[in-house]
Amino acid sequence: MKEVKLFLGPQHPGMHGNYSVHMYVDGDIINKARPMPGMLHRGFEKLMERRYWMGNLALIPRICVVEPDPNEMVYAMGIEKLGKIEVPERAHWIRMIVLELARLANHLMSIGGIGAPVGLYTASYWSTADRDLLLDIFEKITGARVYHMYIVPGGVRKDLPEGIEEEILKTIAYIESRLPEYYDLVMKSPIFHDRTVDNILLPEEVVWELGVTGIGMRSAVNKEYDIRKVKPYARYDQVEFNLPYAPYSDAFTRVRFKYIEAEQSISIIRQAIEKMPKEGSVRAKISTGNALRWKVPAGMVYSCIESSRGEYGYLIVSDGSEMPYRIAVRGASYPQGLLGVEKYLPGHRIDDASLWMDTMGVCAPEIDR
Amino acid sequence: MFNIVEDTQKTREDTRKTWEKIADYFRANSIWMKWYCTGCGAMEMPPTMTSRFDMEQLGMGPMATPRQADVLLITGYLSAKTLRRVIYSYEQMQDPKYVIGFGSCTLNGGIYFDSYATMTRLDHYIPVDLYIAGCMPRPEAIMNAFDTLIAMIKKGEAKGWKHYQDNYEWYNANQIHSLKEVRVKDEFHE
Amino acid sequence: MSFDLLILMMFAGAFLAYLISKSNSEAGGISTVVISLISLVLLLLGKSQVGNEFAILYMTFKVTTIGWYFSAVMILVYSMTSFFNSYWMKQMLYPNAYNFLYLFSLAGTVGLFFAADLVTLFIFWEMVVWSSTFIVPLGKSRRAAVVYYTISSIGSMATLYAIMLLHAKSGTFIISEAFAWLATDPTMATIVFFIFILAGLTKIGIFPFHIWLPLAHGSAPHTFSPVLSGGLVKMGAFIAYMSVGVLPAYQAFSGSLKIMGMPIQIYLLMVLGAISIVLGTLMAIKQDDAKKLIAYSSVANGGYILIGILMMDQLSCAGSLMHLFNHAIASAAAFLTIAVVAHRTGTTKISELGGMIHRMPVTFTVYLISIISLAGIPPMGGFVSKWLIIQGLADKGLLFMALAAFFGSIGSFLYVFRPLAAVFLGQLAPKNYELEGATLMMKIPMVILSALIIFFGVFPRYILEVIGEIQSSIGITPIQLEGNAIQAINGLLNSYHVFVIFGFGFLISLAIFMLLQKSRKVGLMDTFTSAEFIHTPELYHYSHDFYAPFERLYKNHPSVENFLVNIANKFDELGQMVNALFFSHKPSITVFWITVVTAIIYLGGARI
Amino acid sequence: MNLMNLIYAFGLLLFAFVLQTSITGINRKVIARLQRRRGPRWFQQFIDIFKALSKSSTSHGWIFDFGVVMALGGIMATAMFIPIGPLQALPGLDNIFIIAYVLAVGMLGMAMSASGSGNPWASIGVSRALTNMLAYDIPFMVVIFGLIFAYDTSSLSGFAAIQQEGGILGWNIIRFPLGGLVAMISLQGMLGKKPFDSFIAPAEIASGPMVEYGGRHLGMLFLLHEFQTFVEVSLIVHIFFGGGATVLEYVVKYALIYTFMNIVSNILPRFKIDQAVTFFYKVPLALAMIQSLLIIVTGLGVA
Amino acid sequence: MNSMNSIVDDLKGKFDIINVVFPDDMQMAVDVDKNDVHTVLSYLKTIGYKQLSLMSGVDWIKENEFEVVFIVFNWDNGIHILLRTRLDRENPVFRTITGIYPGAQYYERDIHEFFGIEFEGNPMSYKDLFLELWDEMPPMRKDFDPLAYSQDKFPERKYESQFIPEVGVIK
Repeated sequence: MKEVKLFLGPQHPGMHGNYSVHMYVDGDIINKARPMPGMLHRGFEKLMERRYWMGNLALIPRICVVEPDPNEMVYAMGIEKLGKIEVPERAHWIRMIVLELARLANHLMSIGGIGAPVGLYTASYWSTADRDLLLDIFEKITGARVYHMYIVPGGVRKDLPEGIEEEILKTIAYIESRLPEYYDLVMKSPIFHDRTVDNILLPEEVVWELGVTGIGMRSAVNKEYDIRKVKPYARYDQVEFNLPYAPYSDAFTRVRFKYIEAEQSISIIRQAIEKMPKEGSVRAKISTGNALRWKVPAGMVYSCIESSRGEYGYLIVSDGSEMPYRIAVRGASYPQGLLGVEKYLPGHRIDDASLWMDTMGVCAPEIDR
Repeated sequence: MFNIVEDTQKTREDTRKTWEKIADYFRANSIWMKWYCTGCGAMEMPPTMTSRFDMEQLGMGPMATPRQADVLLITGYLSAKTLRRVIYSYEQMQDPKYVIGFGSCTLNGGIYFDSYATMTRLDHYIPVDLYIAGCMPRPEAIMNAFDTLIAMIKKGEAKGWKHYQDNYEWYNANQIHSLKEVRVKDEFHE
Repeated sequence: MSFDLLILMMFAGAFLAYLISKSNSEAGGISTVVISLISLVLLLLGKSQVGNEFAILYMTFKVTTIGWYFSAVMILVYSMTSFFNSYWMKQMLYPNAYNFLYLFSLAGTVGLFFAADLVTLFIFWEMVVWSSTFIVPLGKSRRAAVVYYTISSIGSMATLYAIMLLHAKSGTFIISEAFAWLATDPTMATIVFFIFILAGLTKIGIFPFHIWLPLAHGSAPHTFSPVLSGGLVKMGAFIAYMSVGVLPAYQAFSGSLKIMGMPIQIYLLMVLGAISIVLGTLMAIKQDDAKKLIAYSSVANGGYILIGILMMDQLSCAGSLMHLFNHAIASAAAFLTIAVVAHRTGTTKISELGGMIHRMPVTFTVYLISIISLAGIPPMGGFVSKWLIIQGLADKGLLFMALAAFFGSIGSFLYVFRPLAAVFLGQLAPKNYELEGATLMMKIPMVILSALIIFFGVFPRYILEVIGEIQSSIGITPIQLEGNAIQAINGLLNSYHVFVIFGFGFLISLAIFMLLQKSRKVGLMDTFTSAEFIHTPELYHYSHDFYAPFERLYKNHPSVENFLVNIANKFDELGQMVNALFFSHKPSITVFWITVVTAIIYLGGARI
Repeated sequence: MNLMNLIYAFGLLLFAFVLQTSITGINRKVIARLQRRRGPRWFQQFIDIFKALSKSSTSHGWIFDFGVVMALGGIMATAMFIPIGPLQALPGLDNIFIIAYVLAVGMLGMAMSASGSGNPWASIGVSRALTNMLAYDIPFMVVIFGLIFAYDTSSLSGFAAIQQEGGILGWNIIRFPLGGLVAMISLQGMLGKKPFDSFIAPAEIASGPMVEYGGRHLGMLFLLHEFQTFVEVSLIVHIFFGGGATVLEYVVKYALIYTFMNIVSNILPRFKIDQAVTFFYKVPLALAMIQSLLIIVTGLGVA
Repeated sequence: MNSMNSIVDDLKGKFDIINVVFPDDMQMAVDVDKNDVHTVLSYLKTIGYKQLSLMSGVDWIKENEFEVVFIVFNWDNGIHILLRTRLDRENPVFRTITGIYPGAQYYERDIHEFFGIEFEGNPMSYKDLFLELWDEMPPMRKDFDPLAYSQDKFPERKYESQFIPEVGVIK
């Protein structure tokens, strides 16, 4: 037979998450690839219709375990738009800090995670341990390491604890000092160059064809296309940050952008801690009576934010009852994870398949929902 | 004459038991895991594996394929689609093999108790030696569980794999009931 | 029986086989077995006749050790392969002709090896060339026969020219006298040496004459490929040996420029040998046809043999002569196993096969043993001979040859492993579940050959003693043997001890294996598939483009084939241009050219 | 050679196993420190091997079993040829070429067994492993060729003896620094450590040849790997670092070299297989040719 | 808001728009007939709405209708347009938009799987994607009860009696 059919995932060490790609390989070139999602399908959209608006707060972060906070944020934003709820000023800033911390944690994870497909495990060991310091901060702020359920409609669940600002500053300073070390270890390695430079390209027309967003898009179209810039939410319009963009997107560029974005996140957190109102309410009163029985006005709204992988959005439909009528989730990696794999993974080598999945930012749970 | 045969059998049985005990010491102190990242629990595995919690100090390490592994970590909810593959993987592992179920989802369905896609009870389909409660279990809990598993293996209590062999019909009937076919043969997606 | 009768008997046998095949082709196939086996026995028993001289008609012969040695190799390969003949009779267009030519070419080679004068040599050479030329097209392709004949005739013409030249200068046809005369005339010696060895190069398939090997081996009948590769190619080695050893090349070239202590004439040829090793290895790695793959490996091994013979010293020459035997039986065995596979499945394409071990375990084992020898891994014969060649090179410090030798020997792991992994191991395609293995008749020669491979790997002295005699006969120090140990300048090789240690290690390992818990047998499809289920079993075997990343590195290399094809195309174009210019459909153009030519002749005829 | 030799060889084999396995265990600890963690106990590697041997296993046919046995047998036979410092069980058989080629028996057995499992990942891994071998062995062999020409010996103990005459300055790594460098790079390839470990890359081909092994097969593979490492590192110790006048000296050199290789391996990503081939044929092969030509033509560095 | 109004005017001038609402200041929802969807989408794509952010369905069981929502986004002015159309619930057939937005390929497959809406011209959309061996009605329909399905298929743990007593639970 000219071809051999190989399975990348669901239980392959090269695949992050429970996701499968069937590859038809000739020699070492992938001729045909078929994504096989659904291993993580839990029927979220259905479950959300069966829970109260407030009850869903426990459910939504679990859609994407890698970066749960954007889920909370889009959900809260959507309800605030439907219910025309004004969020207190301080809550906006706290949300921004939490979101950027989450982005930083996620970038750290993938900065180290790039070590797995290229075999540089030391990077993963270091960065995952450093990321844990951020989780400690989350634990202090929200009481949980991963699923925070912190950003709620109308603000945040509770105010920041005493003295957390200093701790955040200390931790991000430490992480900032570690970033160059990772950069030296990973990005300056000539072997890493050999593997990633001019490899796994993402041309601009592919970006538009698939609908790729986030780092992939910015590195290909040479524009600062970021929801935080294009339609700022929270208080992103009041902090200064510059996102990297480039006209040529190869694996190396996309990994490098993660470093720059991590630095930008650190800078945003610093500015936010400096600029945020030091006190004030953090949660608007949204209902009278039983919060669980709270009804959201009827309507349909699409709310979206920039997650670390791109545009993350919810289409929220309410019929005015105690439960959502329909919520549809736009996972940020849906385009590249399905159609991208089918159309643009072929032509690459099996050596690069894992790297492809990694640098394109394919995240299984948000595709499967 | 008859007695001698019986005696030899008895000594053989004794030797086998002694060997098993020695082997159990090795098995307890070197647990290779196949970390099937089925769900959320997978997120707390990297911290457990890496520098901060460093589970290699317990003699544990990740392995690439189920054939090489001793313990199968089911790190969270299982959709029907994944469950088929988990059973397949479990059957490919070599005896003695252990299973740890992570989080409430494997225990009783957790937050997905009413989902049409996920199963609610893992020990219905494969034998589970240990559950870790919580959503999701923290690295400390995971390390704690590994400690417990080690103790269980040393005492010879982790016999789930034997249970599976002995009660295969029961497990298989449950699998068939929930999944219709365990080993899917059609090409669904192409 | 004296050898003149042997040769005559073999010719008679050829005609007998023809007659038997006329009535029953399969019986004819079996008759080739009988006749070649009888010849083999007679030859082996006649070792004592070395030194005898005899004549048939005007042709003179002399029984030499080297001739006996080569004849033994040749008849061994022929007789072993002949067991397969009867299975292919149905597929042949002319089975009786095949049987006839098969034995005829065998008789021709034996005559060639014993020839005492150059004319006899040439006559028998032509007999072999012609008979094999007619066998090759009985397989798949006629083009292969054309290429084979063209390259062979280059050799033939060169030989003829050298013989005539030599006769004109020295006035004799007797080999020993003519060559001895050459030692006095270095210029003449160089010319004759090059022309004469050209025939050898074409036959061994040394670069740039290697192109016929894969074509002819790949498309000859499956039963003839082992003979071509294991036997007929060795005729070239014989000629090379004649040109370097019998023609005292080192003596004649003692005054010429030296590179690393080697005369430049010899060094140049060694470079060709080195190129052949590298080229053969690289090409073999990328072949998809198992037969072509082994054919290219013959090119590479031909390079080793040539380098060793050219060294003409104690170690390398012995290594080379031994390698010739090892390669002959190993590659014959490998070809035979492929023939079995081809007989059962009808294809030799590696990418169409797989998992044959589950249907033909004996064939697999034979292939395994033969490739261990081909790749030069102990304890098989190939290791001893390659070791000797490399020791010789190390002694002289011939770095570039050694580089090629290392490349060839490690590269050979790659190419011999490919059919092993993709044809015999791996997944058995569903359509082959009910396949049958080799028949008893096929197993006999394969088992004998593998037994020989192992035997001479463990006890190389039995063959090296003969080689020692050959070396003494041309006046170089014979290889030193101490019991089973081979004493080289840089070290000692006791392959019997290596074998014992290996066996000891194997026993320990086996003991560990047996003491532990018994394994559970599982099906081939029950493998790690990343937990996915296999839907298409026929797609679950990795065989095509086995070394794809490596092959890609030299995908766009220059090749002799392309060069020749280009030249042919250019000639074709030239012809077409002439055709278009002078013989156009329009008469006016023809008239024009006639006018021009006439005018030129008229105007300038006197000066031209 | 008699029975005593074999028993002696078996004793050395056991010593080699304990030595290499302990050093592997200690190295796991060293690497753990490099990665800022505590790491396993130093004897973890023993536990791992015995554990694997104690488990049940599955077999994909006789060649799957036979290949493993042949591989381990071949490698153990190779290990018996290796002198440990002054201890040598089989004098006269420590010829480099014999060792290099008997080592290939193990490789072949392993490759055969892996392909015999019928798993395409394994076949891809094997194809990469063989390509890798073609890459690292040529420069190494060229250097060795030069050294053999220089010293007229190809036995390991012979090399060690010659170097020990000159003290530290007599070591070949000092006399032939280019060749030593090439040999160290090749050793990295032989050991299958990063950056030359694409044949077992878990993220690409799910640990390649090892993919189907479990239980005793895997345990024997681990044993094999320990012996193989022992043979390969020993080659370098003997040829370039003067072997060992005493066992202790030998063990120290051995441990240091192995640890050094391991640390290097843990701060590098891995090459793709064709990049590895290109690399070996560009830099180390050129250096090796220069070194050997220097030896053969000028005799530079030869005592 | 100005730019949004101009877009609305533009659309209204060119197409038969049923209704326009503004859920948010950078967002508008446009209802069109199902036959107009393709022309409107093509037009939107030419004026800069190059990205299909999301395509999804809503089951309006009371009206006995499916609603298909196309969310397109213009990165240059940051406006999301929610283009909505209604289909008959009994015979939910729609024409594929993969010719306009190739990225819709898998969204259509997704919707087909979860709602049972058929997309003509997209043969791939008829195949399963997330679910395997699914034997019920498309699960996102409002009349599908996941709890009942789950209880039928996946027996729940009964806490009174443990089947396997030796299972330990870490609290």
